[in-house]
Parts: sequence; structure tokens; C-alpha cells
Amino acid sequence: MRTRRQILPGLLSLALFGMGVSGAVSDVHAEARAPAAVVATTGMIGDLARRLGGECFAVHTLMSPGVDPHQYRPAAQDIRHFQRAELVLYNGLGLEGQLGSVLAQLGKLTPTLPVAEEALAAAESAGQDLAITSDPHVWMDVGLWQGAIDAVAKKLAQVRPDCRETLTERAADLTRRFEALDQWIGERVNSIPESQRVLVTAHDAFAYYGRAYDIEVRGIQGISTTAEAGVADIRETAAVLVEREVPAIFIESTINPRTVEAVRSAASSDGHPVVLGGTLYGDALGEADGPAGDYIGMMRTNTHRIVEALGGRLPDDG
Amino acid sequence: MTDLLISPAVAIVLTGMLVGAAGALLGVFLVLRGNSMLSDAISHAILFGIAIAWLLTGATSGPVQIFGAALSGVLAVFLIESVVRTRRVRQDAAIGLVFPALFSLGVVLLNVFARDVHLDEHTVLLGEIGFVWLDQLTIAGWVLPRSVVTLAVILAMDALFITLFYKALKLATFDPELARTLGFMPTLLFYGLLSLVSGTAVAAFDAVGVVLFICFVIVPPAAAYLMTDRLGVMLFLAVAMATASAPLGYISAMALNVSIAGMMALATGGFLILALTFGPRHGLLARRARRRRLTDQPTEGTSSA
Amino acid sequence: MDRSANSPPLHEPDLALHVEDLTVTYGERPALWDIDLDIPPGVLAGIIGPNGAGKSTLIRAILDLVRRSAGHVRLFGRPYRAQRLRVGYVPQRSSVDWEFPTSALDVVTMGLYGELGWWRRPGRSERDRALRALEQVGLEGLADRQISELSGGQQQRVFIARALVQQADIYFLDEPMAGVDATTERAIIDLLRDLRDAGRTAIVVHHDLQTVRSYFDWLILMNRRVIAQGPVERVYTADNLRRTYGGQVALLDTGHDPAAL
Amino acid sequence: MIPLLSDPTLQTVAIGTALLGVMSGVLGSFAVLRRESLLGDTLSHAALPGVCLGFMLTGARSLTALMAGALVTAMLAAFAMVLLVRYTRLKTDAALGIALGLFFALGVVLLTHIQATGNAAQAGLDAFLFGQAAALSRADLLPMGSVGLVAVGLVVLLWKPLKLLTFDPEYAAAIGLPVRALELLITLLVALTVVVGLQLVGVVLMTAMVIAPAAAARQWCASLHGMVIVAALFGAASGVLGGGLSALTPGLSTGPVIVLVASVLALGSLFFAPRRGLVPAWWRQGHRLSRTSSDRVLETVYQLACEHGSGRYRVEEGAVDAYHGMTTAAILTSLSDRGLLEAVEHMPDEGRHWRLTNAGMSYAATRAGRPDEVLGT
Repeated sequence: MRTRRQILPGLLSLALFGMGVSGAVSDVHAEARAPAAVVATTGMIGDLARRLGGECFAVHTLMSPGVDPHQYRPAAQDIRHFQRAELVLYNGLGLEGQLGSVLAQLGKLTPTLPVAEEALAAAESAGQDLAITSDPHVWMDVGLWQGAIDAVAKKLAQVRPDCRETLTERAADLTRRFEALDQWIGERVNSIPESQRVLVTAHDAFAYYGRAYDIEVRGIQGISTTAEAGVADIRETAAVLVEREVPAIFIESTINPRTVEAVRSAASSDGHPVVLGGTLYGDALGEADGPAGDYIGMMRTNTHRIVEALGGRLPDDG
Repeated sequence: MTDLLISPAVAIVLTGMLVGAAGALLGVFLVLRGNSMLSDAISHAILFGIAIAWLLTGATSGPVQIFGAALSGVLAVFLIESVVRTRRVRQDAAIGLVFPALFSLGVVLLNVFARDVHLDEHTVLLGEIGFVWLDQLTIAGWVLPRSVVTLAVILAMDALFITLFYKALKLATFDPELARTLGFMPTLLFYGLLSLVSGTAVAAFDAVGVVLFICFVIVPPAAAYLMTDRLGVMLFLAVAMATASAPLGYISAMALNVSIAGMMALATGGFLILALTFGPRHGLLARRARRRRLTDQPTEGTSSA
Repeated sequence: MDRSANSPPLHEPDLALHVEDLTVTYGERPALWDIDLDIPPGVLAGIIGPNGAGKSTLIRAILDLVRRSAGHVRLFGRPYRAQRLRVGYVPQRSSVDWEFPTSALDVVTMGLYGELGWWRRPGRSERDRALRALEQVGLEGLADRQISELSGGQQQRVFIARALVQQADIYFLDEPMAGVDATTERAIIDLLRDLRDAGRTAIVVHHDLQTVRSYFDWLILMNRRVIAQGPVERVYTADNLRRTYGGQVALLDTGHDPAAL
Repeated sequence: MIPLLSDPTLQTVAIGTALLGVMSGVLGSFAVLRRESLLGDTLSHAALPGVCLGFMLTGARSLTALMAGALVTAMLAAFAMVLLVRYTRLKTDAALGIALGLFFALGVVLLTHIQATGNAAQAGLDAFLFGQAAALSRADLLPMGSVGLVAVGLVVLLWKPLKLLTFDPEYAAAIGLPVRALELLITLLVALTVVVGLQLVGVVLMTAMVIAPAAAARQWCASLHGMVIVAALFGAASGVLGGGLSALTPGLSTGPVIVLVASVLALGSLFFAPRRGLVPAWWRQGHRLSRTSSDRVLETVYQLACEHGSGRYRVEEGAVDAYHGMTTAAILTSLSDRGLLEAVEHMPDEGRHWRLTNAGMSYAATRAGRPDEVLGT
């Protein structure tokens, strides 16, 4: 007995097929000169593409500020952006989880580029010894991240050959600015007294930063945010703070601050007052209009807060 | 996008319909047996299977992980049944004892052994219907989304099991003791059903995520249960509502720019509310109408038990 | 449904039901102890005893629904496994969920599922046999009625029709008269009498002592062990009733019951 | 290293989880007995939409707003479940599943809506559902303590009506108790416990804390007040033990360890609880075995033979086991070694059978004080 209600959904699904199929077909014939659609998963990659691509490309970033890549759930329109994308830039090395391995396969249909893996490959070919290879947070080392500029620029040029000159020009300019940034961070972090140069955060996002700028890094819990800290993790981290007399500990923008607060109070109650050194931007950029709205801004803000809280010197030009 | 056989929109909706049909088909028997919460238990037990599969093989994704996850679903069901068999704990408490323990064991194992490896449910199971069309494979020259292929096979297996054992399942669900006296093996059937639920669950988690699967297994069968008194019609209605929820969910998700799986799940909720109010016999309106008729002619009332 | 030709040799084939040394334990205490029963064919037998006497357990042990610690059961000389299709079972009404989406006719057809085996679907002939069984219990008008809309008495008669449809030789009924109205009770007992007159055997767990003498021609009084069994007029005595219902019954004359620690 | 016991972090975690353990033990007992043990699971998932609404309304991640939102949607889910069970033929498990699935789906929808609007303050919003037990702070103890006091206080205050409601709702309604109000009160208290516990220990732990302590206590006590007290103790013990264990080595996340401790307690109770435990039953059997002399077993065989009127009566071993409530194989073999019994076949039974030898018969007869009576062969 098919009641009236059952026939209705059947009709609806037929209508949908028509709309879905036609939607995809009309986009392909869009005017070539319009900016090529590029999709970037993380804010850092989106910023890189935007700075290189300029008006030739329309870059859509999936993970908006404050969104933890491990907990990212796409909204419906994100799918449409993916459909229309002529290039997909993603981080790789497991940051996006299973989506990353799926995107790797997408390469057959649409050009994709694992930016973090490219950065590591560039560094390897330049003879750098890479201590860490499985950690996806490559953008934390400006020097390494810089390696990805040329790979991204080349990929963008393949999509829009007519923008090749502006791309190489912007790539060179960006490389210079990254080098300056890399240097600036190195000096600033170096100004922190050796003994208390310990960066404690909620999860291990800053390993590359520590290796590149010679600062010891400790995360309270493992790499993936779904792991949960134990009391021993809290006590052990607090003990390090007390032992090394580290003045500050940092919250991350995408992580629940409870574990950091627990370590801070554990260390303080043990006779060594520790201060919250402000919010660092680990896995995502800050507010678009805020100081950490773009990659360079993010790295400067992070460094600024780390150096200031840990007792380093910040010349006024900072 | 290059020449895809099926446009992403169709791939997403098709995957949703396949999961809906498979989930609802098995869900009818789970709801009638009073085991609907097993679907939630299986979804949490998966992490334990992932941890064990990684410890044994080091794989962070791929078929061995999928198999490990399905196996841990069946393990959870077996442990729940053994706890219930001691007759000291009821089934709902047994479910609530077993799956948190398995989940926690999984978390501790991952935390201790895989501390620096990127491994959790997200790395093994995609669990996002929005991206199913990205994952293609070619069969005999046809480029098809992998999830559509796997789910079509799973749906076929579920449908085959249900049609083949329809009589035995019906009797074993209604009156397990009589089934045993007539020579059927209700416990064996039950384990067969739940292994299929576990396998379907893992494939569904990979394609659409936990939430949508649990909704498809419980909500359409419950809605159908309120609309009919025939098992065959209940199966048909449950599958129909589940498959209809996929396109409805997709359209509303696109309109509101929210999670597609989430809206598909809410669409099944919409059907439930429809069934609740307009259900021919058990709906609220029908019930109120019958009560009004009773008060008009008090003598001729049918005593419904 | 193993109709294997090489079933075990006949043992007391002339008896409808032969039970020897049957013992069943729940946890640490025997629920049934050293039960010996011999029931001739063509009788309407009642099983009576206090609550916890193991009446239901006895039937379920005979039907292999409960594991036996000791002893064996023979129906017409063969174990239950080989006689499945000749046995009709009417469980307690409370053992199923009557909200299950099915009709009265459907439930009765389920009685034939054993005969049909795993694969064959019930066809026209099965439906007719089920309809005839419903007529026997006077419910042919309610064939398509959803079972939750039947009264207690009607549900009980559907269960009986489900056993009748098998045209079995021996029927086990677990408290069929519990919680049914007087008219249904009379209809059920008339049915059982027709079965007996047709040479079938019916074994009924019963609780209402007033009706024992008029309903049954064979009687078993038990309280975890058999106190007495035989024709009603011989065993339905004040002494047997006192020994059956007089509280805890010693399993053996050794005076103590070691299992009851 | 700071000595373990005086360590402030461990103290806070121990106190906090102990408090939570008491609350979930007390209320869990009612949930388990009312066959709504998975209420904790459903309400934990149903809190997500509330958390999102709380965030969307206040635009910031203020704790009170999120918890208030979580409580509201958890209660709505509980209310929907109760309505479904009362006004339709759906049973509790289906109603729980529906409430869980649909409310969690709504939560995911709202979450993606917030993510799409790119509001940076949303960081770690759904991490709210995956609490960090180890990250308990002193500031959390006060609200938890007060909520706990209110919940347990109400249960003590309304003890008799709640007890009657749990065991015999029909009778409670018959004598005029406001059954519906009481049912909603219990569900509200469980929801309160879940919401308070949720962001401290997370969804899965809350599900376990509502069930494991109560299920464990159920094996030790027959009375409700006994069960509730023991459940509270088990809950507190799981918290303290779990916290302590996870303080030993890094990497042991506190929440899951607490769940494992609670599960071990429950499993242990299943096996070792004196009255209902499986092991004490085996122990009683062993104890009985040591106290039961072989003469007693011989007497059983002899009595059975007398009852069956023939000395040659073959007794099945299973029957002797059943009578003595233990496995008597060893004793029977020792008796046959002494020539008092002999093993025999007794078709068509499957089990082994024993029969008195002549020597056995006379020995048993003299012991039974009837030396002259020799049974027919």
C-alpha cells in the first residue's frame, strides 16, 4: 500500500538527479580568463596560494580560522568548491587524515599537490638532513615551508600559463620575505636565556619550530588531538617547568585549554609561578583581520608571544 | 572536473541511498529484537579494532584496518551476549559495560604504543559523505566512486541474507523458543545478522560517518513500525524512507550549507515525525480519532490489548 | 528437521512420552530431580504442582530447550530431535512481544515453518491449512487482524491454532488457561478433548485445582520430583495433594538436601 | 619527583572524579534498574547541539552558556524519549537510539554551520564533548561538588517514592505517587550528572560511569540502599584508582583508565561477589566436595536404588552431581576402586552410569542401619 507520502520522495530524488548533473556540466565551459578556482585545505596553504596567485586565482580555504584539521567536517558548499576546483592544494603527511590519502588518488582527475611533502622533498634535495619526517606540521619551520613556494608556483603556472611571469616574480619576492622572517625568528628565539628556552603547548604541533629555531618543545599529549592526556603527562610537564624555571606556558587556538591550565596550576602550586603566555596559532590561522590573519602574521605573532613570555629581547622593530 | 561517469552530487546521494537501504533493512530486525543500541556499541568498538589491527600490521588504513574494525564489532556483540548469558546483567547494561571498555582499551593502546603516529578513527575511516566521489576506482572501464561499489555489494549481501532467511528471521525474532523447537537455530541467525550489521557499519562509517549510520539503522525502521502491521510492508517502508532521506538531506544541506550527512540523518527524523502524527493506526491523529469514535458509541469498542 | 533414517533404536515405542531419570539443574540446585514419566498415547494429561515445582522446566527439558544434567526422553520411542514434526508446542502467552508486526494468520502459518524447512516459502496450501486451524479455534474472522489487537483469550487460541496446524501427535501446552476468560477456557478444553478423542495426546501445565478432575483423565503431581502419576481418579487424592503442595519436598529420604547450602 | 600522594594535580583529579563517581553511581543505580542504562550514552550525545546553540547565542566559549545549552538539549532528548516510549509502541532501546541519533545529527549540523561561518572563537568546540579528566582544575571542584550535593540530596530526600517507582511503577501510580514527575526528576538528575561530567571526562566515560559502578554494586547487594551506597563507593574508587594509575607513567590517558578500572570492578563483581558471583559458586562446590565424604555419595546411590526398588539400578553420574551440587566423578571413581561401585553402560543415556556391587550394597545397607535388607537384584 504505497501511501501518497511514499510517491513524493521518489519524485524529489528524480528532480535532484537532473539538477546535480546539470550543475556540474555548466561550470566546465566557464570563460577561461576568469580566475582559476583553487581549493586549499589549511589556512596556511590558502595564504601561500593567495600570495602567489594574486588575481589569476580564486582561492577557497576549507578550514576556517580556529578549525582543528583533525576535527574538520565539510559543509555542503565545500563540496561544490572541490567540484569546481582546477587545483587542490593540501598538506599531506596525515594532517587531513583519510581525506589526505583520498586527495592523493584524486590526482588522476584533478591536479593536486601535497604542499608539506613537497616542502620536505625540496629540503631533502637541497641536502638538508631531516630529523622529523612523519610530523605534518611542516609550516612551523619557515625555512622548510619556503621550500614549497617554488613547487606551488610551478603547479599554479601549469593551471594558468598566462600568469607565469607574475607567479615567478611573486615567488621570488615571497622567498625573500620568508628568509627575512626565518632569520628574524631565529634571532629572537635565540635571545631567550638558554636554560628557560622551553616551549610547552597542549599538543606536539611545534616540533619543526623547535628544531629550526633551537628551542626545546614539549607537548602535553600526542600528535592527534583525539589522544587524551594522563595525570602523569600533566605532572611530568609541570616538573620540567619547575626544574627549568620556565616562566610561561602556551594555549593553542584550536585546542581546549584545559590541559594547559592544569599544567600551569600544577607547576604554580609547586612553588614555581608559571604564567599563561597567550594563545599560539598551531594548526590554523587567527582571525582574518587579526595579527595572525596570514602565515607571516601568524609566525610573527607566535614568536612575539613566545619570546616575550619566555624572557627574550624584542627590539622595537618587531 | 574531468569526465566523471557520475557527478559528485549523484555519487553522494547514491551513497546515502545505498547506506540507507542497507542500514534500514537490517535495522528493522534490530529494532524488533530490541537491539537498536547495538549499532551505537559497534560504532564505538571500532577504535579497539583499529588499535589492534595497527599493532599487528602497522597499517594505518586500508583493507586490513577495515577488516579489523568489522571484527571488533562482532567481538563487541559476542562479549555483550556472554555477559548477558551470565543472567546477572541485562542487555542494555551489558552493552554499556562492553563498548566503553573496548573504546577505552583502544584509546590507551593507541596512546601508549602509537603516541607519535597519526592514528585514530579519522585516519582509518574517511567518514565524510561529501568526499565519497573523490575516491574513484575503475571497474571494466567504468570510473565509479569506491564507496558506491562497496556499499552496493554490501546491500546485495544484506538483501540476499534477508530474503533467503526471511521466514527463519521472522520466527526467530518473534518467538525464538518455538524457532528452536522447529529446528531453526536462532542464536546462529542472530550472529549472522549482527556480523552483517558490523560489516555494513564499517563500510558505512568509511562512507558517511557514525551518526548517519546509527540514524539509518534505527529511525526509518521505527517510523515504519508506527505505520504498518505487516513485516514485509515495514521492511519496504523503512528502506523507502531511508533512501528518500538521502536526496532530501542533500538538497537541504546544500541550501543551508551544513553537513550533508547531518541533514540526511535529520531527514529520517522528519519521516519519523510524519509517521508519528499521520501514521494510519498508531499515529497520534489516528489514535485521537479512534478515541473520539469510542466516546461516541461506547458499546462497540474493540479492546486493543 | 533431520529425518535421518538411522535414528537411534526404538525405546518404549508404545508410550507417547517416556522420561527416565531426568534431572535438570539451575545454578547449584536441581530444578528437576530423577523424573520418571510414562504417558500412554490418547490421553489428556495435566501437570500440577506449586510455583517453582519445575512444571515449565519439565516441558522445556523434554523439547531440548533446556540442557539436561541426566536422564533421557523418548517420544513414541524416539528422541525429540527425530520427532520434531510430530510435536506441537504452545508456550506461555507472555513469552512473546505481541506488538510484533504480523497478523493472526501469519502466526498460525509459523507452525508450518518446521515442515517447510529453511528455504521454502509458505504457499497457498499452507495458508489454507492455517485458515482451517483458525476455524478450529473459532477465529477465522480475525485472520488478518494485527495480533496486538487481539484479546488475551484470542491470542491464546492463535497460539493453539499454531500447534494444531502441524497436525502433531503429541501437544505440550504451558499454562494455556492462564488469564483467559471463561468462554475461551471452555473452548480450549473442548479442543483438547476433541484431540484426545481423535487419539492424540495433550500434556497441559495447569494451575487451577478445582478444574483438574473434570478436565484431565491423566495427572502428574510434581514438586521438583514426581510425587504421583496416573489416571486422575487413582492419583488425585488428599494425601498426594498434601505431599505435593506441603512445602519443601526432600529429594531423597536421606533427610537432608546437601545442595541447599 | 613530587611524591605521588601529595601531588596537587592528582589530588584534584582524584577528588573531582570521586565526586563524579559518587553522583553517577547513585543515579546510575536507578538508570540501570529502570533498564535505561544507556541513558548516559544518549544524553551525552544529545548535549552536542546544546553546546553549539550555547556558543551561537553567546558568541563566545563561556563555560556556563555551553553547559546550560547542553543541559537543555539533554533534557529535551530525555523528554522526547519518554514521550516516544509512553505514546507509541516503540520500546526504550529504540527511543534511546532515536534521541541519540537525531540530536547528535543536529549537533553535527550546527557544528558545520559554525565552522562555515569561520568564527575563530569556536576552537575546540566539540572537544567540549571529549573531556580531559587529567585536566580537572580546582575551579571545577566547587560547581561539581554543589551539583553533586543537590543531586544526591534530592535522591536521599525522595528515597521512598523513588524506590517504589523503580520496583513497581504501577503500584506507585495506584497509591497516587506523581510517577511521571518522579520519572522526569530521575532523568533530569542523570542529565545534570552527565552534563557536569561530560566536559570533564567525555562521552564514553560518562556512559561507563553511569553503568559500571551500578552494575557492579548490583552483584553485591540485594537491597536498593545497599546497592546505591556500594555503587557510589565503586564510582569514587574507579575515579581515584584510575587517576592514580594514570599518574604512574605518561601516555596513560586518565579518562579511559578510569573506565577500564570501573569495567574491571564490574567484571570482578560478576565473578567474585559473594551471593551472585560465579567464583564463590565454584568455591562453594569445592567446599562441599571437601566436606562430602564418599560414604555420603554411596548413600545417595543406595537411596536411589532403594527408590527404584532394585539393587542393580543404574544411576547416571549427572544425577549424583545434581543432587550434591558439584562434580562427584572423583569420589565415584574412588568408590569403584574400593570395589563398592562399578561403571556400567546404560543405553540410550549418554552420561556415564554407576551401579552398586554386592559388597557396595551390603556396606551401604549396614551404614543405613538396615543390615538385613538386601535389595532384589
